[in-house]
Amino acid sequence: MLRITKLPITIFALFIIFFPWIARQIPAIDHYTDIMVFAGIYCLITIGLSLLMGYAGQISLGHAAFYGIGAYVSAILTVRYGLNPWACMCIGVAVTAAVALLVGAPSLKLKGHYLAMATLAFGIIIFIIFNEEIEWTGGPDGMAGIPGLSIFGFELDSVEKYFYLVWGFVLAAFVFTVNVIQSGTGRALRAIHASEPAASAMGVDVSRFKIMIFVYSAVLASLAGSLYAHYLNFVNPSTFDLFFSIKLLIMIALGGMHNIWGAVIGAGLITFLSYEWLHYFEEFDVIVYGAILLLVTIFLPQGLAGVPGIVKDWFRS
Amino acid sequence: MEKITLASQLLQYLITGLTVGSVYAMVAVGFNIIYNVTEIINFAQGEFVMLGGLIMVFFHVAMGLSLILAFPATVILVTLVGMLLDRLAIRPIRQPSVLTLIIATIAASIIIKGAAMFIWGKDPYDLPAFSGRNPITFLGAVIQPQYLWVIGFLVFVVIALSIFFDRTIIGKAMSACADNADAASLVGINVKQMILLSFALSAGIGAVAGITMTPISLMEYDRGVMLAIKGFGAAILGGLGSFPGAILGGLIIGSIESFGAGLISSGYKDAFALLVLMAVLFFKPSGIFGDIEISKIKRF
Amino acid sequence: MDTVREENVLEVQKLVMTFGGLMALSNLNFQVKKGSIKAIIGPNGAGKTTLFNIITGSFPPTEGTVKFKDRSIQHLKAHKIADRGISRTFQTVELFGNMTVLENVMLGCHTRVRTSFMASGFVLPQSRRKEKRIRESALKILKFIGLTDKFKDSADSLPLGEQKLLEIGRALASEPELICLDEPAAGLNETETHVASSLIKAINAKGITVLLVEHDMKVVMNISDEIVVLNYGQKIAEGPPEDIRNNSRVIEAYLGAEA
Amino acid sequence: MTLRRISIIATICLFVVGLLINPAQAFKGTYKVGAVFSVTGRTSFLGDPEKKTAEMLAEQINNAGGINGHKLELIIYDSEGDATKCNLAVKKLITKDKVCAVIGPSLSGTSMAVLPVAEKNKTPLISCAASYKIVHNEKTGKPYKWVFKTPQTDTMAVEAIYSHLFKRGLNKIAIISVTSGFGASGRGELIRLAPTYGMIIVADEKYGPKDTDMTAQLTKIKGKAPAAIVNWSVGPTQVTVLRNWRDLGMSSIPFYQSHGFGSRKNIELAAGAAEGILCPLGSCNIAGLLSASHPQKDVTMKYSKDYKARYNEPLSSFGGHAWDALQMVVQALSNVGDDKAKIRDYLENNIKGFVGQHGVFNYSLNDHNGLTKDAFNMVIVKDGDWALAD
Repeated sequence: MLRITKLPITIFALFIIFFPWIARQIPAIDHYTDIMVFAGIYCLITIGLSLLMGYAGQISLGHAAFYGIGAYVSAILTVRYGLNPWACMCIGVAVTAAVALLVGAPSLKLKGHYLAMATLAFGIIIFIIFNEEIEWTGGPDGMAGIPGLSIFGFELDSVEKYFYLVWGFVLAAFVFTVNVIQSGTGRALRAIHASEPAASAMGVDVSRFKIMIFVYSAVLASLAGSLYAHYLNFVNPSTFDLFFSIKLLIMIALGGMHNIWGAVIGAGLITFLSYEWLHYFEEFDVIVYGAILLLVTIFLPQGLAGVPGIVKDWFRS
Repeated sequence: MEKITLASQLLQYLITGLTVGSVYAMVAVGFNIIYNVTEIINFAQGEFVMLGGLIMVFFHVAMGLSLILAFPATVILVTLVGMLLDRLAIRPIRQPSVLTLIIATIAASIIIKGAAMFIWGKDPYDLPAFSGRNPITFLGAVIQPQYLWVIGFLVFVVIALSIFFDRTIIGKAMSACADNADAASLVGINVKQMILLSFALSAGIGAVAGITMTPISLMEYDRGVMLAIKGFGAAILGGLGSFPGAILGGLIIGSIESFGAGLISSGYKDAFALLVLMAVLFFKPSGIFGDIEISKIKRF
Repeated sequence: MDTVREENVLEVQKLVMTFGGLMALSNLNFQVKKGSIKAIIGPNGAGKTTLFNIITGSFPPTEGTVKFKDRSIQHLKAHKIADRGISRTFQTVELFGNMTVLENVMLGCHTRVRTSFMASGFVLPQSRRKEKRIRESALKILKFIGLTDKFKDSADSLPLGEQKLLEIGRALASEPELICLDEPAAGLNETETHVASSLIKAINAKGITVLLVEHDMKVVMNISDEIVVLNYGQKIAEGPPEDIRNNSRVIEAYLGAEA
Repeated sequence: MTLRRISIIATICLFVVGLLINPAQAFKGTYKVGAVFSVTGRTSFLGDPEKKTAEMLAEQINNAGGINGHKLELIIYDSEGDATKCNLAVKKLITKDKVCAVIGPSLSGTSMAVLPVAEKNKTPLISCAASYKIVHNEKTGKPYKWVFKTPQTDTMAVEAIYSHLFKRGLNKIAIISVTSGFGASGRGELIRLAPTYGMIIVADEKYGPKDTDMTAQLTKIKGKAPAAIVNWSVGPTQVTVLRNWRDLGMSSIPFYQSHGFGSRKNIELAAGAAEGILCPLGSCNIAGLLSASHPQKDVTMKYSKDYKARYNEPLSSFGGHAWDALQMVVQALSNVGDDKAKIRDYLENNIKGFVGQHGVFNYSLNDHNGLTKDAFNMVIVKDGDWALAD
């Protein structure tokens, strides 16, 4: 029931490859490529989060922090020490993995509300650190002058080039994650979600798996953060606040938690809603988010990714 | 201006901490009432506090209702909002799991916040202090009369709740639901009504917290989130479900913030409280008063 | 090789378990012979499930040791004990309802065949080969427990009898030396009970030691080689079925409990 | 709130009607100018008056026949105070809408986030945010080529406050600031400039932008017995600080607010606690108080009158930053047309003695802000209103 077939992935990849070209043909949407860059960055985070929340059943309200750590490590090391951006990205991943391990090991022993609180508190503490350590992070004003990325001297200086870079990362992460889901690891994760005692009685090291997935999702968030920092050439703390963690939750819930496609759909949809389609509602767009989240929770517990299944069932009966 | 002594400073931190902590404690008690009956953590709890403050401003300042009338009117209105929350956001959920319920209450809190912004705008509002603003000096520390109102109302809420749960039939019925919902429904208790009641009750308590804190710190539409986090922290610190724990947790978090800001670093004020909370979670996950096995039997 | 010691696959020595002052097990001793079927019976609240939980590592005992193949295991976590070769089922069925019948059994193979996170993410050939092997052996087990034609169904959708069988099948998939069955016949009708009993016998015939907790006396008397009777956390009798049937203390305990 | 809505709808209707009645106004072509403000979100108190001001000006200019016969088309996007959104909006303005210059954003953070975009696309940008970092490239020590800004920097506000303190002979001060971009930047300047004015900072306290109580921080300050307190924040927290300050019986210590205090609403909310508070304000806040000979008297009076008439709400000083930015672009457009590079050069070389709402601007190669500390007037709250402090 959870087989993820190759065909949709191929269609998805083709869509990504041709997207900038299509956007260029239609003047009304030619800036969509730019928005898609951010959609891709968020997608990278939600893919990991979907594995953590949907498959392994562990809640996290602190992933904005990992996103921020990635971004700030990239920013600080390039701006203050002049390191190579790619090296910074790797260091960011290492730092994030270490932090995730440190926080995850004790946190993931907790369940339900306690885990939610621990990750929430962690996220806020990291946010405060971004604000307070002015000498390192530039404080609330943020840090400017972060260099862009280049590959072998080829500068990724246009929106389209960066688009392909980001979505290349997304596709790689997506395929990797799908493989994990369809392997013994994925099975073990779903087993943990269904019944921890039974999973451990079958020899699944529950806490090790939970921590592993927590670290994996944190690493993806960190990569996304680095990509963000090098694209915008600027970071400031408010990008990584609590509301961003909640927005990630909205993305996943809207897309559908139990399906990896949900992560992609949710991230894409919410990005376009917030950067383009909800301007009409001005600041009241938060009400729209709230309403989406509530309606989806009540009427569409499987999220948008569950709609095809519902339609199929409906036709069958 | 004469320098105040360290002892007076410490006393001042304590007074401030206890006042702020009382508000957190009331939020935490609200969390627990709902949690005990339903095992739901209502992330919209902070919004009740915000609504309490703003609706009170509307009744008392804008409509000119006297304090005696505006106070109950506000509490009743917020209570209704609490009941609506249960009926519209919680009860319709078909597959309740911890995760979906957390998401649903977060969604509700976003909607309530947005609605408040729509009605009141983003400006903060002021409420006159209940009994003037002439500070009382006590051993070199300054106490605003309103501080006493806040702490006083916490005490009142505690006493009223313990009478409610121990002496009244409805209160006992609610406790029964909390201990074993199936058994309760077997003996004829309407569990759904008890859940509704728990939302009403905790919304009412939130309103009281909001009304009493507004004269000190003003009130605007987006206060709820931070209050909810602190209140939730207090509830967890004390042990989810334990009322004495909630009060102690609230007062501890308030005091850590106040002493942390005064003695160590004001920038990291919020971080201190959360760090202590995380430490407690990591080393004694059931909280100060909580016990995973018997947490649900805890009462006043 | 010490053949005398080798005979006992499991040894429980001086086991004590208290919950907040409540004594659930006190000074319990018994052994399980290799290749035998041993049943633990006793009235409700006698401490049977607690004993199971300790043996399979859900929580450590307050005092005492549990030895599996001569090595203490009472301090090990559940998944480590599973690695050592003890597998179990649960009193209230704990299947992975979100997975298919086949996947449930495949998960049971977890202790034997493992793929690393990275290997599975990059679909290395070794991980693909392992996956294929797991699938094949899971299908064999489904055939053994008679659920082959339902391999695609969701585990939740099975009737209770088949869920119980599936849980046993899942436990078998780890190729254990000792399998602990917690009330395998509870809630089953007569035919289902019969199927379950013969399955347990078939398992035993493969050389797997069986430890079971069961209320259905017919099943117990029918299949077990030896029986331990618990009451209020204490062993009141031990021996072959015919001895237990006539033991006065056992009769008293049961009558006292059920009167 | 609803009043604002109604007024927006009314103006839109009026505008539409106006277009219908007078469709024959012939323009030679349009000059496109982009704008990004935080019109909504937490910092809407900045962006909202900026947007209103810019719209009002554009309308006035077009009604008067445009710029040399060219219609001024103002395209405004809302950044919501979010760096990512702001970055997207500016890119959209430059690449899709093809504007010749951008005014805004409203915040230092969002401005920093779009600097590289303006530089890369060679488009002049006049920021409406305070931080000096916007027009100061730390690597070269010079301004960024394409970026200008209109608001006084925190440096100037700090200098105005320190000069005033110095004049009064107060030098032992306590600073307290909010942990937002505005507060952090002001705090940095307060600390940096203290030695220059002989100030000794005895306490350096902070609070969060959503904090509800600063009693602990003020108690600590009280313990240090400073001669004056300087608070740096915007929004509701600066009122809460004041109320706590009064509640703790610290009224005898002079209290200075930053230039963020420039709204009468704050005086009201302080419920009497604001009496005697000092703060530096730009001229447009206090147009009525300026002497007739003050160079900015006329422009500020006109702006303040027009704004009140148009929007039926009191003027906020932040709108003045947008006024200054847009008027400079308009002046450049009328002199050199809509070539981006020419506009930039014009701004750098020809904005001399430009009389704006917040001061008299003189841009140059090394100064893309063009103001001095004289752009601030020290103001005191007296009887619930502003008065010039001596």
